[in-house]
Amino acid sequence: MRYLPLTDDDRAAMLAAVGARSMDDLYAGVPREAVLDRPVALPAHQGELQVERLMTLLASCNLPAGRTAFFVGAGAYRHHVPASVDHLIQRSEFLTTYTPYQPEIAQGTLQALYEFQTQVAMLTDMEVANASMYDGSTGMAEAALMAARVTRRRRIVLSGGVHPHYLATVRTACAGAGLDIVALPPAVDDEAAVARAVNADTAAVIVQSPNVFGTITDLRAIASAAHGAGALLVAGFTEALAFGLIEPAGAMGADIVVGEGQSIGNALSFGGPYVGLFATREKYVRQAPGRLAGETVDADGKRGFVLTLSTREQHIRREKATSNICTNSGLCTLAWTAHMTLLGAAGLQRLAALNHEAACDLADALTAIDGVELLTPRFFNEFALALPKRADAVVDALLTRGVMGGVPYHRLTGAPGFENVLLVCATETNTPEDIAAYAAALAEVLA
Amino acid sequence: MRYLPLTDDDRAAMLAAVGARSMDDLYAGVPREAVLDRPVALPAHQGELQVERLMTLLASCNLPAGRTAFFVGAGAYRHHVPASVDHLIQRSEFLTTYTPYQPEIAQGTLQALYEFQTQVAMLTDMEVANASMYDGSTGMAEAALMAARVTRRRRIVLSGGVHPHYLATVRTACAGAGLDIVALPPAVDDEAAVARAVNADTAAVIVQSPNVFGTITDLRAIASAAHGAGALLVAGFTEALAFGLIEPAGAMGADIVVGEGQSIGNALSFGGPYVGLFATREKYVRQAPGRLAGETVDADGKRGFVLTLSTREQHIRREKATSNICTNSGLCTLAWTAHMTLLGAAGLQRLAALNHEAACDLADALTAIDGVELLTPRFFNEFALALPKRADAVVDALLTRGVMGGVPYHRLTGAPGFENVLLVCATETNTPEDIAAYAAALAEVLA
Amino acid sequence: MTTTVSGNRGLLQAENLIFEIGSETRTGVDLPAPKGRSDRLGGLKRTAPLPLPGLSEPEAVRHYVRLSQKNYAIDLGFFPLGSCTMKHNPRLNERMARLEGFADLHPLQPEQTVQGALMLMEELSRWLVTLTGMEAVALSPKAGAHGEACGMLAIKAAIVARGEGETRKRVLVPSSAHGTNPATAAACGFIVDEIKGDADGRVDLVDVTEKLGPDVAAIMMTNPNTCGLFEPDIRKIADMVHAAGGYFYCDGANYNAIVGRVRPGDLGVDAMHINLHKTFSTPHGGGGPGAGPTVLSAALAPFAPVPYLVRDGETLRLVETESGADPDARPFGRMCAFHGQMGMYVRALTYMLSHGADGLRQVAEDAVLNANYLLARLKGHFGAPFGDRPCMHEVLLDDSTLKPHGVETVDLAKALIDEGYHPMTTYFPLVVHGALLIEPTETESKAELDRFANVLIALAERAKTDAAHFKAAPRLAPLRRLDETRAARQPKLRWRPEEALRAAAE
Amino acid sequence: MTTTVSGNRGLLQAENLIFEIGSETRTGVDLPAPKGRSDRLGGLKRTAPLPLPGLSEPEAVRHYVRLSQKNYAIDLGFFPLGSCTMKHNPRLNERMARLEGFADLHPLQPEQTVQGALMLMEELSRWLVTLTGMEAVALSPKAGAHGEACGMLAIKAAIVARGEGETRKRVLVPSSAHGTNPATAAACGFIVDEIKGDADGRVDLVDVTEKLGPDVAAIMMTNPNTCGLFEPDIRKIADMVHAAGGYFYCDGANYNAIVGRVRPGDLGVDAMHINLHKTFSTPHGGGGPGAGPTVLSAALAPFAPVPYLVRDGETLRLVETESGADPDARPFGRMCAFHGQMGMYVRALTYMLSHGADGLRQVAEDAVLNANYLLARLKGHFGAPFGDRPCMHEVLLDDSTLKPHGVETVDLAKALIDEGYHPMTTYFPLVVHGALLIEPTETESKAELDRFANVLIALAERAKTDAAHFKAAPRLAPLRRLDETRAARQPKLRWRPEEALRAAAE
Ligand SMILES: Cc1ncc(COP(=O)(O)O)c(C=O)c1O
Ligand SMILES: Cc1ncc(COP(=O)(O)O)c(C=O)c1O
Repeated sequence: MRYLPLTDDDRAAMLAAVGARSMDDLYAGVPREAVLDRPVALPAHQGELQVERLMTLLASCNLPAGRTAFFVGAGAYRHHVPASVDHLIQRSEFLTTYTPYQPEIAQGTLQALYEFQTQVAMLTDMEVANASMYDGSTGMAEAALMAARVTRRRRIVLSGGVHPHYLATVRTACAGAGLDIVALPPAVDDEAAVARAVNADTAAVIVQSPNVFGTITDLRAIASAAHGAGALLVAGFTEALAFGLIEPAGAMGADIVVGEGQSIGNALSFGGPYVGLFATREKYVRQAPGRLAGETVDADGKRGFVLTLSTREQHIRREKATSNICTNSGLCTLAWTAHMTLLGAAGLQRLAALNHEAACDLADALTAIDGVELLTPRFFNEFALALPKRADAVVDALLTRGVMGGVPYHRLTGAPGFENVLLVCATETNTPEDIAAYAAALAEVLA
Repeated sequence: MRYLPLTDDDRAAMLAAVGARSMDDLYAGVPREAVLDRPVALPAHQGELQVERLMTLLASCNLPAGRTAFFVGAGAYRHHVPASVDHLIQRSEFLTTYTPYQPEIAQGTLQALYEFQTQVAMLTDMEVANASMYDGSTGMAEAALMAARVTRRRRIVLSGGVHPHYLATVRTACAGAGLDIVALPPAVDDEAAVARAVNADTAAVIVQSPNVFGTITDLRAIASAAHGAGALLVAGFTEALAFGLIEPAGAMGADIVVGEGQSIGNALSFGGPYVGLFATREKYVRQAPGRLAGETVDADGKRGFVLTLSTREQHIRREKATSNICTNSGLCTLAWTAHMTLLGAAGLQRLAALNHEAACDLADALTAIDGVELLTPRFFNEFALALPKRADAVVDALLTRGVMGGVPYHRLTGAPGFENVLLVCATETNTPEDIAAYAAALAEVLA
Repeated sequence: MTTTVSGNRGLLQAENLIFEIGSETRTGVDLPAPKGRSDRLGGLKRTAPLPLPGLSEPEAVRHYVRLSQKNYAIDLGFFPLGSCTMKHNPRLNERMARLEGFADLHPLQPEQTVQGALMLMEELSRWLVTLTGMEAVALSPKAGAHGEACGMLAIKAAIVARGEGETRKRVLVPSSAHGTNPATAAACGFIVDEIKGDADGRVDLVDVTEKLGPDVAAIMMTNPNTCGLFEPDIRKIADMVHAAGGYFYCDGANYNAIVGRVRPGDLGVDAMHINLHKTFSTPHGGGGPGAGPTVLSAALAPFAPVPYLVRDGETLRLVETESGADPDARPFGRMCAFHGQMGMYVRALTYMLSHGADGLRQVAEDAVLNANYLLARLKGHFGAPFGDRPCMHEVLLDDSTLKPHGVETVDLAKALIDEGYHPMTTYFPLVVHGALLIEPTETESKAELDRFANVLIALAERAKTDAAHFKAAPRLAPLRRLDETRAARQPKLRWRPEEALRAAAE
Repeated sequence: MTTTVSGNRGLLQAENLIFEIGSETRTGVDLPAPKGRSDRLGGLKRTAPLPLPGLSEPEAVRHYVRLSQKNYAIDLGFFPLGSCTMKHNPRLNERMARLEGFADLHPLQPEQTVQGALMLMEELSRWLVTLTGMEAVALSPKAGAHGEACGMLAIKAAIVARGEGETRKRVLVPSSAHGTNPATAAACGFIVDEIKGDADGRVDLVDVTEKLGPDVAAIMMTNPNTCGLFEPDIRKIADMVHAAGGYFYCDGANYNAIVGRVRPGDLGVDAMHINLHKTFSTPHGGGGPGAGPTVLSAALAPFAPVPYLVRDGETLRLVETESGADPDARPFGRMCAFHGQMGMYVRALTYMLSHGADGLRQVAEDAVLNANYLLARLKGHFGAPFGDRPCMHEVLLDDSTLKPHGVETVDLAKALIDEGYHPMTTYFPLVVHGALLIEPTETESKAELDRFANVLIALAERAKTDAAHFKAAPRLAPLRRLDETRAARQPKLRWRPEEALRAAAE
């Protein structure tokens, strides 16, 4: 067995050294009746070639995004990631190491995390950021819990533009913790309603911008409503790249900015692993969840980095911890920070502009078709369309024409309503030909 | 431009520091009329995404071996290479370094080369091996030249079983150097003829085993004929893996063993880069071409490795060098040695046995078809068939049935004769279904 | 000591922050110029500064390669970090995860285009359920702690379904538990009640008995436990908890010690997370990502969260919303957007297929054998609180033989760094003072274990006469001991542009 | 100095030979058992011992990762090895070379299944021919030296075709030439006649004039030459050689200084190899593989070796045998089995497309600018034999300012190692005593150049008072200075099983 260095001779010698006759002696502590005397009923070990064949067969039963004209977003985005990013994150020293508990031999990871935190803070225009959450949705749940701790209140208000999966995730976590969720009805643009929903019991107002419909929102009014009521404004986002072009939440009064970072550096990978970005104000940092890298010096006075403020965390504070998170999205943060470093402000802005232009071109092309209505008033690279038919049927029909046309909003809720609404996204990976193909196919399908 | 760190500001500052007004000042030494005043007529720079698209398009115009039932050999072999091998050779420290001229900071490369040399010597059962040639064919040419130096003779005899491409390569190199080539006519098995062709002018007798027809040969008689005449026996091989199962040339009296190492650790890659293995007797080592890593100690007495015996080489000896080779197959040797280390004797023997069994099964299945005759008397994983039709037409017909059936021998020579001979190979990557598919398709094609 | 002008030391390269070496105008990507068409941003164009530095590709590659060489890693040497299971991460797994058919797949593509991905999830579920002898598995949790939450929320849902939501709020958690256990219980709205350990390093049966009652929702136990021991009374405890109307959550972080030899389902477990990044070899990546699929008993299976997988004849589909759930399913909610850590599923299944049922059993055995071998070699030289009987996959030592000489756990750890080893887990579990928790895993050779044991024994000897050596360690690492107190007292969690100005002014 | 028990020093891991850590029974692969059917080996089953050691995958990965960390590399730092063009190797190139459609392609597949590969070769040829302004290119040579042989054999064939095969045997090679040039000429059966350099580091025009004659087959010149200078009289020399009935071979190793700015075809060149692993960024891999496509003038193009590419309307085919050649082609033979270094073609074309015509020109300019910048910063501190005028892509210094203090080129090189740099090329070209040949390439930033210059200047200062520092260098590398004399006097070129027995006995 190729991953096991011990030979049978080794095993015999070691058993002898241990003073055991057989492995059964070492498992003596296990109740007899629970010990299996043979392998379970699953296939036996196989060589690389055989396993590779099997996995390749499974992979071939999927239709990869890149083999179609691809316009699916709704919280995960297909972007080009430079080849060097994947090369770097596969370096043994990054890939096969653990959380940097021994900082003297983990400066690589720690410095990269410190750089990541700074980049996230800069991108969102916030003061500080943590070393990542599992993904955008769990990060949003953590933000709700954090707001409740900061405000010592229990009411969480969510905009109707929040991604339904995010809403469900927040709802689940908050219900577990005993908070009250006030979810506004699904709406493309509900800025005023959100502001109105804030009251003196409110711990947090959660808005997403861009939201699931692609809508981008001026958060200033909501921020002042929230702050006026003593609540925190939690600003989510579905697509981190947007901040290369749109005003970041941090510049509009958000107290916590949280969202999905996948679109920078990370593959679609059918939904995970992704990376949750989490930024907040310095004054709240001791209530923040997750790891934090910080600067310090070594015994010789040289600059170095460590994990810090760990008295917030489960391994020190146990049931009083700010979160139960332990393992986070380590390697995805590395991919994120490496990609962001390759982009820099200049590259990021250009990339964001290309995305926006592709989406504008797509919106023009699709809304030129009879019966197609654009619902999203302001957007970055994604928007919602009202179609004259059920969106799921349209998506299936488009697929037979080589186009993956987007996500039926109704798929995300399963609840009645919005059956004709299609969420559509374009990125720098879409060519003008893709867009023309989509428009042609949609015209056909709707004809 | 993503690979260029200088910004326009940098360039201006540096020109100023240099005291030049523009780049033209720095190119002042170039004759005016030879300076291009604009870029040549080729496309301008492109982003990764665009380049990747183009290259992927080109790649998609090929039919990869693994998408067919694949039986092509004749000097390059499709084997499974463990995933860890490709990971390791992509490590920056191996990939992006040069020939180890500064041994204190190149021990990684040097130790790996020393291990490689030892493994090659063990595999071929020879005393020493060098740090690689470009490939098997150029290695064979170097062996001929070396034999001429050692014996101070000029006549080189080649068996008719030598791969025609190798023969052409040897002929070209030897003609350049003024040696005489005696190439025996193409023959599946010409042991006796080879022995007879040796005379007192002969510098080297060159045999391949396995040869291009897959034939393996007992070299002992040829060795004594050669040694009796004061000539060297150069034993080539097409498939290094064979030595996991067959008697190595070193154990049968060869003076130089040289051949293609691709099948261990290296992808098919349409013919290159590959890795030439080159082993010889200790007493001839100062006439050997190419780099040699050797053991020594550092100033503290610690074991270390260096490139050695470089007085044989072009950078020291210039026109008196044993060869003009400089860059060799560095990274391919690393892939080779890493794969061989993963195999070990146990894995190598088993892998070789699997190859041989697949080839035997294939021979049984194909020779059961009317009119198909097995030409190769003894073989490892490859053999020649005589077909009742032209082999090139058969290969084309098989292809339409999803089978890549082998190499028409005639393709390799272009000369009249052997038009119906097909070279066929099987490896551990062929399943019983592949073999059955081949037999069924061939029966159909010949029916 | 040789000093250098450059700040480098031979191969070890000094490397500044990207903010100090990059610039806002430099970039490592080439992108076509935007056309400059009118925007649809509704006036929300960014006005905030965007001081993100860029690097050309050569500079960026060098930056991260240099940083990487300041890390320790499994691929570099022995990494016996107890509880973390730092085993070899096969490269085949990485290659499979990058197959276009897995990596370039959007979670919300039409289901007919992702049947291979769903088959993979089905197959992974089959392996997990069969190996553990449980009823079902919720794949989506994103790490162990997330899996704990999944299990505890399933328990909560079951209790609420029984109408005991307001009365059963207490969760028993042993003092030896990993911090995530109490943290999870609290985050799920439970009250944590700590139970003691006995002198043998196990859960105190008497304490459990006394604390059980009608308000107990669950017990959270780790098995094998964090002292590296199998809980011998586990079946009895499970029965007692069940009899009292509670559920048994098992922390499966140490499942690697028993995989293929013991099925948690046979021990009365109701829920258990499986860290794919421990038992099933997916890489830790410097802190993640992990994956924490959670197996559930028949009692809890109906409450599994969405999404979950359903087979309709030849095709598979995901139930993604609570309203879409089957009539007999009562999902307690959703753990995260999308379907969990697909990239880790691919790696874990690749590993399972590679090892097979026979190999996984051997994995457990070799892990246990390696640990016992180290225990045998080390127990004469270090305190070994429970060293009088076999351990499972971990050896728990302490610093009791070192302390009299002024050397404690942290000092030994730092001295190990100089010796080229990653330290073991230190000061955990909390139930042992100055704990040294060593987990060798099955992917270490006997030679590597012997070398490590020799070093530890030599250090134990040296400690008797040379505490200063330990206090000053590490000396050979990229940095000396770091001032963690200062980091926490004056937190500096990011670089700020002012630093550049200050540096320039100086 | 801190000593360790393990032999490791912090992150730097001691690592024995595979023969010392592996065993013949261990393996890192899992293969199905052979069926045991009767063989067809005709009695030639191996009887010789096969003492090849195997390692499990974890041990093997660790072995090579540990070794790798003992290497310097471009990705780690500045690698100014003159003449070797250690520029950044883009990762996109690596990814493209691994596309299934390129990597999993057999050289002898039916031609209709490899049209993409042939198109790639055609496109690469178009770029090379257009950039150099030449008539044709022979792609197959496997490295620079192999390309030299290709060019010289084409020249030989052309001469033979003219019936002068027996009379034109002399080849003029400047004393500053790279060793491969005379070695190649000799290997091709020519007589090497060395021509002098002039005081300005260039080929001595007078000497060339004198040595030209009816027996001269060719001149082999490097341009820009190995002193880092453009040969100003190159066109004149070409014309003189042509007038004398000879051919002009240009060593293109330094083509990176002029790519996109000067076309060798405009200089009268008849043949020139192009090291794809220099100008076109394919990785050096610790010594190879390289690729040496050789461009040819109209006079030599008919003699290009097989295989060569022919387009028949929509399809491409390879002419693989001399008998298959077109009537107007007179291939001189074959350089190697198959079609050359396809893996390198993919990388090089990827690089060309990335940079484009504009970018390649910029590459040359930045390489030249970087070199001149270093020259400007360093010439006051080191001997700079030709430092009074601009250089091309390389700076040639010498140790004349160090020697009086007892420090020479090799000592400076070793001191640079401690400072974290790979030394420059030393003692080459031979025409300058104690040469220090620095090639920064275009992929270094100004900051990196400044840091390097600062270190060199500081070392030049230190040399004045502290020769001992240099003589004892390196101190911070994995090993101290190695005894190369001993290695050559008592060559030990392999490990032998006896060593294990001896070690065991001790
Ligand atoms: C015993 C135990 N429980 C739970 C966890 C938490 O798992 P994760 O880090 O995957 O969230 C760990 C991780 O170290 C652990 O060791
Ligand atoms: C000037 C010069 N010519 C020729 C060569 C030989 O090229 P290769 O190593 O690719 O065979 C080199 C390589 O360093 C060189 O620098």
